[in-house]
Amino acid sequence: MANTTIERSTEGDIQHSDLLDAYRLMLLIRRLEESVYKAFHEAKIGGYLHRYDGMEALVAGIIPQLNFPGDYVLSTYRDHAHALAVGTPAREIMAELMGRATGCAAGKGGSMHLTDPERGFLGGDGIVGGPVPISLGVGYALKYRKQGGVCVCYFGDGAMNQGGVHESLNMVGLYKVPVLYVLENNKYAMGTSVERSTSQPDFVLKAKAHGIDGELVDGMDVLKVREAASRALKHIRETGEAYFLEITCYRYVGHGIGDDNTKAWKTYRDENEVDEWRQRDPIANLYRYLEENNLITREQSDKMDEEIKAEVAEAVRFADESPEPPLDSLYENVYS
Amino acid sequence: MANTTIERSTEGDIQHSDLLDAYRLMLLIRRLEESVYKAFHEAKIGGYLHRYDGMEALVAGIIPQLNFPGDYVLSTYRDHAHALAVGTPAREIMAELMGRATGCAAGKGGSMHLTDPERGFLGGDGIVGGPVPISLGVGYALKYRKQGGVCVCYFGDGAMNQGGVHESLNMVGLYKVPVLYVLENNKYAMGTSVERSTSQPDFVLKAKAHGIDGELVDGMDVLKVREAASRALKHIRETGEAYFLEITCYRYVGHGIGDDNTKAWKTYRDENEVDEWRQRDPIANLYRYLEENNLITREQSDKMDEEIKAEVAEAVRFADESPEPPLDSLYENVYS
Amino acid sequence: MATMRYQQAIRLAMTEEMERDPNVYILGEEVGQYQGTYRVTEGMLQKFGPERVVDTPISEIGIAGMATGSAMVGLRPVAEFMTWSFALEAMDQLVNHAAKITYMSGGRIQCPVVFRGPAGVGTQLSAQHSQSMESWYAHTPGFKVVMPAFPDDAKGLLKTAIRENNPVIFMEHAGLYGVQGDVPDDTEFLVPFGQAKIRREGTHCTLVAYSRGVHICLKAAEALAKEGIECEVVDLRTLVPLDTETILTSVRKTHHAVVMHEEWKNVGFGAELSARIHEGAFDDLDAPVERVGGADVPMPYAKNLERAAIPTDADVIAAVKKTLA
Amino acid sequence: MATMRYQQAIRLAMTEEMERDPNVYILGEEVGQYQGTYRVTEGMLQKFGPERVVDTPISEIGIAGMATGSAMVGLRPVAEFMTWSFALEAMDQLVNHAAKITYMSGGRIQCPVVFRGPAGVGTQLSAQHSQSMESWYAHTPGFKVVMPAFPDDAKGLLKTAIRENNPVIFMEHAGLYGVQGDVPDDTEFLVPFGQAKIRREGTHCTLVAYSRGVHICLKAAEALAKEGIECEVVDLRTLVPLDTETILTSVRKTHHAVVMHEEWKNVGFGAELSARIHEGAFDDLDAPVERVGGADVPMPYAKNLERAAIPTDADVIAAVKKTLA
Ligand SMILES: Cc1ncc(C[n+]2csc(CCOP(=O)(O)OP(=O)(O)O)c2C)c(N)n1
Ligand SMILES: Cc1ncc(C[n+]2csc(CCOP(=O)(O)OP(=O)(O)O)c2C)c(N)n1
Ligand SMILES: [Mg+2]
Ligand SMILES: [Mg+2]
Repeated sequence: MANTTIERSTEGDIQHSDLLDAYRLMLLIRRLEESVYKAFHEAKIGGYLHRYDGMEALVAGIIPQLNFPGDYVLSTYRDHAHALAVGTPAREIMAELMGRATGCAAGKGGSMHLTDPERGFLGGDGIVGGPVPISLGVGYALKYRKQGGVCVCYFGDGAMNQGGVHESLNMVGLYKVPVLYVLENNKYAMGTSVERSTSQPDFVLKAKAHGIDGELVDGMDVLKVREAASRALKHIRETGEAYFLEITCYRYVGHGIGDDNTKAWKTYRDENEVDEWRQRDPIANLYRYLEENNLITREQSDKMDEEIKAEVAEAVRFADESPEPPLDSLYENVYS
Repeated sequence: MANTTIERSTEGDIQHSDLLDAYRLMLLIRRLEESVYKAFHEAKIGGYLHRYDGMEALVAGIIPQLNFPGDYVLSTYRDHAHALAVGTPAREIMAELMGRATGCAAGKGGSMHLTDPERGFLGGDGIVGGPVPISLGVGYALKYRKQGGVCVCYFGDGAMNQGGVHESLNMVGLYKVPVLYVLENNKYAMGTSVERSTSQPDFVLKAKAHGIDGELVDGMDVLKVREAASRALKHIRETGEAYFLEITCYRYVGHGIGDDNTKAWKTYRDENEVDEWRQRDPIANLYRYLEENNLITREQSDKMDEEIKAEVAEAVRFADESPEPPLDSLYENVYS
Repeated sequence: MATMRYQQAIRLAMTEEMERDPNVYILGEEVGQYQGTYRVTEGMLQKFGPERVVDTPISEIGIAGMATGSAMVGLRPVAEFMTWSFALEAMDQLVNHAAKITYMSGGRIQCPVVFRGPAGVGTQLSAQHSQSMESWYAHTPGFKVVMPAFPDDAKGLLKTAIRENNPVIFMEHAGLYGVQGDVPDDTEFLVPFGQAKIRREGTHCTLVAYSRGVHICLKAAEALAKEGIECEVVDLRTLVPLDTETILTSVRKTHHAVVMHEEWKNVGFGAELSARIHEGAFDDLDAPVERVGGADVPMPYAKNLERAAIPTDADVIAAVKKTLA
Repeated sequence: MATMRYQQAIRLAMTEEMERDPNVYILGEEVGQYQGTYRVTEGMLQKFGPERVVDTPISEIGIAGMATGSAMVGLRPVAEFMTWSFALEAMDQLVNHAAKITYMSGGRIQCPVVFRGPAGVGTQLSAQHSQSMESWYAHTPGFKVVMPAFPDDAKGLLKTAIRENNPVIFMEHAGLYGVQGDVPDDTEFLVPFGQAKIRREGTHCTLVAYSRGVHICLKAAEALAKEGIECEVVDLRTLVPLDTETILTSVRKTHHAVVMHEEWKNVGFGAELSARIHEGAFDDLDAPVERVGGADVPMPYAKNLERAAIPTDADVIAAVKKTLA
């Protein structure tokens, strides 16, 4: 890949509290996903389920820098982390995953369609590449309204092979609309590696071919993500033009709950590879940094973790006790 | 545009007879289009109609270098020239345009769907971008069969904004299949200039972003086209890999018969622009070259032109006298 | 009241709504500088400027996504497909996004978008450009489907569509653009969805149609009247919501029905109409409902074949006579 | 004869045809190295190598075009859509290319391609992944549409599909992949298109279904038999060509019919069945044909809502009782 990653800056405008918040958010994401996994295997959750473990920095390094209301986020079916980051309570997420009336999409969306428009989250999307054409529209609306605001659109490396993504990037470049693209390059689309799905794996070049500038970022380091995003967002807010971040990361778990075991993995990746990436864990990484800089102690971290676990457990309890959607809601919301 | 055009070589392996053949073919294309225009206005032809006037070199510089059977050609709705170049008799083309049973698609296809598979022409296509996914399949079949052969796929500058084109180019790059892409960059898609439809107008870079190498060629000079295509075809036949030619040219007439007058033109281009390009006419260009090199005289050219006009007139007569398709053929060919 | 063409009525509806509501904008291929492929949007770029009249590349997925995404955050886009045939490129954005976002979000996101453009058959455009597929859209929950037959409805229904908080499939017929009619000047002239209109009263047979089919049925009805057969012609105007009651009321009176459309007959919208009429008025029917539809073939180019593929007033007359026989 | 699952029968059909004819190859997302999303193609990459078992990027337009283009020059591709929902991305290549090329070329180009994959509803996959749209494909001239209900048919119909010189839409049901059945070993075991199969004889009411609907109807028929109501269950197997005669023959005997499918009811394939039965057996019917179909809503995620949206044997039983009342 032709692009070089940015160097870690010496702090700059990142506040200590931001770093602690990012740490807390990443931990919350991890714990929620773990508990979601458990709930699935207790048959409390159905359908498809895609976890974000290992990719937390892509959300924690970016979404907290946004302003709601005003900015917007779009994501894929791998969307629990994005909802948490905009501030959707864990219990509304868990209730949605369990198909309850109290879920953030009233039980109608499920894991792939978490939604929280009041908090700027326009939803997950079960269609690979699907959010990108939508981001063009959201960005266009922001430009049209002339009240500022940025749309951050997440999508996967596999999605870059969808035609609609290319149509939309070209139009985004043409109309100059304020979208930050975050390509979650976790190396695989289900069981297909980037090398086996694209003939030219420099995704930033693909964006540039559509007139959108961008760069490659190391997504195992939330500070790097944060810094790149900060610059990108500043650029977008100042110029109104889109920017493209290809962020490398790794999904520790299977693509979805269906291949969440090493047997399925073996068809496409080596367990050593997973272990190697786990060595670079973004949460552990940030912990080390915080400790080195005397911003956190093991005890504080453990305490935070306990609080988070309690929050997640309470979310499960809340969802468990919530009612199913009323049957007559079946025919509601087909139309507004 | 970052790419430079190739220099005209000093002859090389181009035979004099090839040049005369190219001249004859370009003249035939021009005369056929003129007569098609006339026939349309006599209400002998219906539907949409897209002429190739000014773009003749893109066909005459490439298709005569192919081998049939073995190689294949795919084109857009602007396809009369391509059919002529593979050797479809003018009368079968004219009969198709007039919706006759003797047409090359039995009267069912019309102008946008000329077809001559026995001669390697797999047809025009009414859908912008449509031939490109098909070319991936044709190329794949050639690779699969391991008997050589190249597929030449023509498409327009406007088509480069279709998602399916990008999906297919990526796959062509990935599987390494023998396709020569010819981007007919005639500056406009209907009334939309390249500048207004793409955010980044270097089409070769777009191909490269999908791992396909390519170059920019001056399409007003058939010798340059021929030379670039010759090298590209050699490369494809040797390596099995695709190549991309962006060929600049200009459509003298309206997009289709619907805007074939200067009133419609004025919404998107200046008459001077048309005149300027006409100064660089590929047929006149080649004539000058042939004359300078003592390969043709004005008399010979005039005589050739008379023969061609007679051929085209005979095609019109043939079509005129041909029967309409039998009514019970309506339900034939829905299935093989 | 002013006399104008169907095509002008559509332009008027868009113009009025854009003047009324700054959130309304239009987008599509050649809608601006080129003045519209069928001149529907003529003059609108000059009037409203390039931010509200957006020329797009030939990127139907992008167009559909741009419209849908901007509607999700409160704009009211009217997206033109140069013809509905090209909407095939955008089917995922239309069906899996625009039509479903409100439901998937538990009602938290609205999607007030209109997709419009010409459909229809009849000028030798051959297979890839001659089709309408209204039955596909009507099959998909989440869409409202509108197919006006006359200029006044074109205006009033499009204005209603633009004010709708749901995605609307607004299918025009290229063959009707030149049809003249009286159109109310009233900027609040709105035609409600889900109300069919009796275009002609009659007692012997009910003809159910929409879009150009209404004109064909009216022509057939006139010819039949000369033979003493009085047909009632129901113009559906909207396929979703469907005014089943008006159809059934008519059939209960006439005891015979012919349903008619230009799209392919097999699994076309006429099948739904036939099923509903049989379900709702079985005991009132003296004969099964007859269906008239397009030939189940890709549209041929040759003039004689194309003519044979498209249903005509003669086909409607034959169907009426068959059901009355 | 061997007992195997529906999913294995599909694999067997592809394997046999690939062994028989070197022009047959398969392509799709995750069909090779990953061994198939639903394990339908398990082991095939190892057996036939990467040129004949082609893993593709997530590019449905590319997949459809690759299959169509290679079929136009004589290969016999079997393209898998990971689910039929994703075929929405490829609708232009499917409908405006694969289905029409033979006609547009005046019969000069054949297009022997099979598009296959799972469709269907029922495991909380929510709105974007739970739908089948067989009515769309059946509406489009040029396609043959196949929807097997049992393992033996899955094998025999897929083999016929692969030998067909026309594009075939072969829709499997993810909910049937585990269904066991006896499947002939014969490598020449071909099930012809256009021949429905009576799965159960009966005299009181005809049930017409396909795919998983057949199982639901059989279950309903058994329950009804306990009450003395004998239903005849017609398994269509192919929607295009449609065996109207077998349906009508049955209805002429039973005088009652219920048609059933899982796709949305409105403008679904059941409408066509209803229309045809009324048209062909109006005088034999004692009551109008009843339709049972999916709720006309995007599929909800919550288990209870999803259950309510999908037609069941109870719905079929209620419809039978209604038509017999
Ligand atoms: C259009 C479409 N095709 C196929 C699928 C099935 N599918 C769901 S996720 C996925 C892999 C996507 O990979 P990537 O974009 O890299 O995102 P990741 O899952 O790695 O986050 C596939 C093939 C789909 N949902 N949509
Ligand atoms: C998918 C699709 N969208 C729109 C059209 C209508 N259309 C036909 S030709 C054309 C312009 C194409 O321009 P270009 O690709 O540059 O080719 P050119 O006509 O200049 O040869 C358009 C918009 C179409 N046929 N297909
Ligand atoms: Mg990925
Ligand atoms: Mg062009």
